[in-house]
Amino acid sequence: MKRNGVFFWVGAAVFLIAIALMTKLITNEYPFFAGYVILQFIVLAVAWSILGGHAGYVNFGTSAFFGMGVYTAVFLFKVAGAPLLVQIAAAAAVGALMGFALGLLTLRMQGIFFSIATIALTIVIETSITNWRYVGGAAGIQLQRPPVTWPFSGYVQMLFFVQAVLVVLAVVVSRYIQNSWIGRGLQALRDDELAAECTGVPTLRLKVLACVVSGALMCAAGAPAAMYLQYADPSSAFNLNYSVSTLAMSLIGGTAHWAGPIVGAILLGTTQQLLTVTISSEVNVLVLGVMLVLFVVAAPEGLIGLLRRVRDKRREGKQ
Amino acid sequence: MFSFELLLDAVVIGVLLGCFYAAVSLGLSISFGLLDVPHVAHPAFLVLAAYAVFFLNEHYGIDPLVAGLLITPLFFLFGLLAYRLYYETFEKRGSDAGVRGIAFFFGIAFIIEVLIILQFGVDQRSVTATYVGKAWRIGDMRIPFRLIVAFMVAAALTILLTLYLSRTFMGRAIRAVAQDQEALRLMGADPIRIKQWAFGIATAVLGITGALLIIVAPVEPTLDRTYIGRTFCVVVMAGLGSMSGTLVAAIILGIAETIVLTLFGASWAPAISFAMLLGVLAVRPQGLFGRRS
Amino acid sequence: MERRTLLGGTITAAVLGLTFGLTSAAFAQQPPIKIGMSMAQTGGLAGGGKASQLGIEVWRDDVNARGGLLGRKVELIVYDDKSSASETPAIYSKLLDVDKVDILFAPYATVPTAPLMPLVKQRGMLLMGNFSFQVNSKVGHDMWFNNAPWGPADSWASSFLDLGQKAGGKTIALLAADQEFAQNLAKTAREVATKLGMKIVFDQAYPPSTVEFSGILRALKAAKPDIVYVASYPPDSAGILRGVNEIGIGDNVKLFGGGMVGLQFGAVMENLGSLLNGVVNYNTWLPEPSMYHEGTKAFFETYTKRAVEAKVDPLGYYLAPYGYASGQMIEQAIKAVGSLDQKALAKYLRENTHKTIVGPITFAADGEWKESGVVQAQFRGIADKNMEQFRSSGKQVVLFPDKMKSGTLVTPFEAARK
Amino acid sequence: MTPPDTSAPLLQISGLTKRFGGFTALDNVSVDIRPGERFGLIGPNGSGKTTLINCISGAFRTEARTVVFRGEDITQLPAHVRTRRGIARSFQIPRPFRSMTVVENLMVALDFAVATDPLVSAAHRHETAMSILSGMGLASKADASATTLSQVELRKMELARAMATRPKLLISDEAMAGLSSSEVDEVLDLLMSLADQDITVIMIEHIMQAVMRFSQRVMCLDAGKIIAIGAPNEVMANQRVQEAYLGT
Repeated sequence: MKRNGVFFWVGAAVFLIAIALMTKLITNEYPFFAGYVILQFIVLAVAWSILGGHAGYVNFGTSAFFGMGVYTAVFLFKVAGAPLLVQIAAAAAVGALMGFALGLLTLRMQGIFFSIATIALTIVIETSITNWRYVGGAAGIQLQRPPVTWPFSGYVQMLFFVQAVLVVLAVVVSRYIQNSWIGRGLQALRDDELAAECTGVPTLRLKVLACVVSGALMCAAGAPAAMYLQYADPSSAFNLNYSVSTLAMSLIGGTAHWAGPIVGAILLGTTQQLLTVTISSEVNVLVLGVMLVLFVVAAPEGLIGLLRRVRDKRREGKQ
Repeated sequence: MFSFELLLDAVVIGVLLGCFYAAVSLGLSISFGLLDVPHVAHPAFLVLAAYAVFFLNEHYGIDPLVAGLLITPLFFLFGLLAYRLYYETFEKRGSDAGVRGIAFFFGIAFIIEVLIILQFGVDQRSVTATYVGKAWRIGDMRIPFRLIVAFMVAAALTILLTLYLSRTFMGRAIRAVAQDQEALRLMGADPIRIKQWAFGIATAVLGITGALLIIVAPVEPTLDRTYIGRTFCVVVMAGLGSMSGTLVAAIILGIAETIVLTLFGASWAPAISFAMLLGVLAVRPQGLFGRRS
Repeated sequence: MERRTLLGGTITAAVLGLTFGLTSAAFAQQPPIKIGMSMAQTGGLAGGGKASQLGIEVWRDDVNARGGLLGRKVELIVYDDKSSASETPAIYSKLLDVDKVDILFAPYATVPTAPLMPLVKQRGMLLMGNFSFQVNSKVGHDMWFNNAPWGPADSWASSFLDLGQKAGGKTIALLAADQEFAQNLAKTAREVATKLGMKIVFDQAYPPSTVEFSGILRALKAAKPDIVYVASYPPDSAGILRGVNEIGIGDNVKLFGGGMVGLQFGAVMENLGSLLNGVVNYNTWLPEPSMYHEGTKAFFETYTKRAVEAKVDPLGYYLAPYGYASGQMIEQAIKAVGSLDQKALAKYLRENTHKTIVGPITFAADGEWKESGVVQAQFRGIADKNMEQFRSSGKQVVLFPDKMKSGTLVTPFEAARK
Repeated sequence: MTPPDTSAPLLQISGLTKRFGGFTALDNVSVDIRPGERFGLIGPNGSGKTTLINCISGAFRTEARTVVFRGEDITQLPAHVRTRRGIARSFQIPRPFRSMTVVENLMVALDFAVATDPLVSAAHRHETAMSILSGMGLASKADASATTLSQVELRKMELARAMATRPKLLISDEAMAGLSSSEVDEVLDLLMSLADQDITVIMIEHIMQAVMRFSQRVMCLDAGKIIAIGAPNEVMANQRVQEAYLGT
């Protein structure tokens, strides 16, 4: 465990340093644009898995959290020209509040009912934003970035780095949860909520905690998108695509380990970015569909599950 | 703007629209409500049926309702096949089919969308029939024939399915399988075969309701996405697996939507129906006419 | 151990994923002139996007047949933006930084265009817009040129409301989809109506997923307006016209239509058939004699042939000729300037009048057309299920602007429907 | 919190009634359980035994002061707090945490139910779990997945998990159902040994020999009412008890 811990922190530091170096060394902006999107999906998938993987509550409302993150940023920017970090922090707070409300829903709803409730929640929130003229309503709103701050050479580079920090933050949180008593408690309640409760697990409190953490991270991941696009409209910000892609990434990577969603997000996110600039047609959607079907049928535990199975087999072979 | 006539009008239109919602949700009420299959591809199947009807109408001039009936046996077989695939990959392997089942059906839905685009292009399509585009006058009120057709089909389907599920041996077996698979196995029936049959029926119903879909409004390949929320909303609000409940819940939804659309801020309409769903889920998780306590 | 390798893998994969595009640019050969754009191939805008793209492709083939530009071949690089705003920044960055395109065309419609305005401005690139609406008003990019004939922001609504006022209309009802384009139209209509002293008796935004319009139309009818201004999208346009046909709209109504998107697309028009009669709607190009210019006829001959194979709009009046015109303008600018210098090209485009198949185009300072080229036309004598009828003149009578007028308004609306 | 007087009852049920819709599952049930007692609970199917347990352990809520544990009204407490106060249970149909190994199942209890002392390291908790498992004869299965256990092992693991919460009161819900007679004896011995460790045990059981051998006192429920309570022999001899059993 300890050695793993050292490796993890070294790895995280190396990752951030590499990202920081990239923003200095690479002059071509495209890697930052495309990379930003992939990083954003890593945060979403990791955050989703805290609730969906550990606790087994399938949240279809990723787009609701993402969109609220976008619009929190839009609102703060419009009302006070708030800087990026304030936008993200505020979005996290809003996400935590939404997560808290969602957590209370788990009191009465489980399984597919919970999922359907999250769809309903998404539509209610999207409609409310659509009707809110101050942030542009259905017509959308154009924003103009403030000048970039030192030490970054461009705003996109800065957003890229900020999103990478969010990735590390999300992974640290997710890893901590998995390895701590919280993770064990969530796993127990996913397996059997009544048995968990009767073994002393405060199920409601843990579920609310998972919802709050997951929601805060998803909202935070959405906040920089306002400055990334410099434009926001409800149908793009609350796009069903965020919910489905996040779910697909988590499942393809596997939710049994914190690294699963990362692997899934990188794989699917990179594939989608690549397809956008290669095949670039409706076949794009087809690939997502086929990948989803193939993975849930052939690798039900995701890539992480496949790796584990291979490893176990090899171990058995050695013995 | 408020007037009694408008309210009455909204209620009448709402009831008819509700019947349409009921018709497109009935299949899901069986597949999800009774069989617990998280069938998010249900609306995609529905749109597929609508395109099949369009094809028959466009090329052979067949009346859409007749075309809907014609493709029903095909969709029945399609349903048998789809369930078999779902069963082999998920139910047979045991627990935790939920999330992956949903992802599986999302995948299927996307594949169907793309196949439709490749075959028919992205333009919206509609059908011609004598009852499309005309209305029935009662005094000052005019009711589109399309909606009357939807109403009649929904009523007929609800009655037929209710009778089927309560009067026939197979129907009773389907309801039994929803409640207690073990008991059924002890009685010597194969629950898998029964569920497969039921899924076949749920999909067959889509043949005729797909025709309704394209009669009521034009269709386009990604239309299924707007219907995911609506159909699940109806089925959950009704309480799982109740056919008459589905009709009533859909009508409530239709009335609420139309009243908001007609008399209050139209742009709030989607929020109203889904806020209602949230309310129902919070107060009565088993739905308005639920079978489970 | 397992964790370390996973994280290591994560980083490698991320870095690999991000740099894959860098290498491909290094192999660029002696170049054709590359024109880059995104265009919706999937999602709600795909129908328009594909037709528009075909128009541009016809121009590319024409110009290449004439020997290209500056002695170089013209090549198009097109990516799918999925009709969404969130895809275009990355795509245009790829076009600029990896594909190193020489000229940028904007994607079809406002939503995908909006996020790239700041990017393009920052890079100092010329951007040839494609039917977006007032997307440059806040950004103020001086190298933006919209191919769409919208002209000044309010000209659209005022053309329709002028017609209404001349026909004796005093009250107006606004029905608009709760989406970006329709809301912008409704906003200008509100302003213009106030300016003209009209009373707004009904003003509703319906949600994009609306299935049945009977209810809302009844409410509209109850408000007894003289003019009904509708800003809608293709699926709703059909639903609204059906509803109007079924439950009527009242005898007061003198003018119905205005901003209905979809009534320009062949498939939609064919489906609606006789339901279209009487509707006065905006348009960009119609087969009326006054709208033919040099090359227009030849363009449509080629387009019609290729549209069938490509499964796109067989008529293609709305977007395709303007896609071709975008190409023509760039062609003229490059020929005149003799280089691909963006500033020089922009200067030329801003200061000259350009001959295109949709007529002469002159730009105002904000990059929109100096004068609106939007026509308002009334559908007349349309039969059901017949695509070919729309190819002949007289089916859509131009009422506005006066210089292109090919008929007079038939009122009231109920009478014009027969 | 003052330590409870040993002569005072550990658990007091007074006037407990539980209705589901129109159906009365428990009708005015009152009984006191003394510390260290081995208490048998019998009754035909549907007589309210499991409902009673659910009311004690917190799965169902009841009216105030109907359930008093160690002198405190616990009716308003959620189940996990009751577990921390010292009420543990097993389930009629075993409910293991399927995605975990046997020892991890116990770790859940140690992580959550026992007052967390930050100084007690994870390694120490693991040792505790192992010692409980060896006491149950499950040490060899510690790292096996819970899904691979046999029926009797599952039963034992559930008891072990319950024990890991350090209960004052253990409720065993038909822990012997479906076991062979030698396995019944094994589990029974386990329960007896728990009772020796000063743990009060309420045992629900259909196997009468087991109830007779185990219990110091037996209570019989029928249709939600207590029809007999007292020494095992007396209750078995009670005519209403015999009727209730024969009648079903």
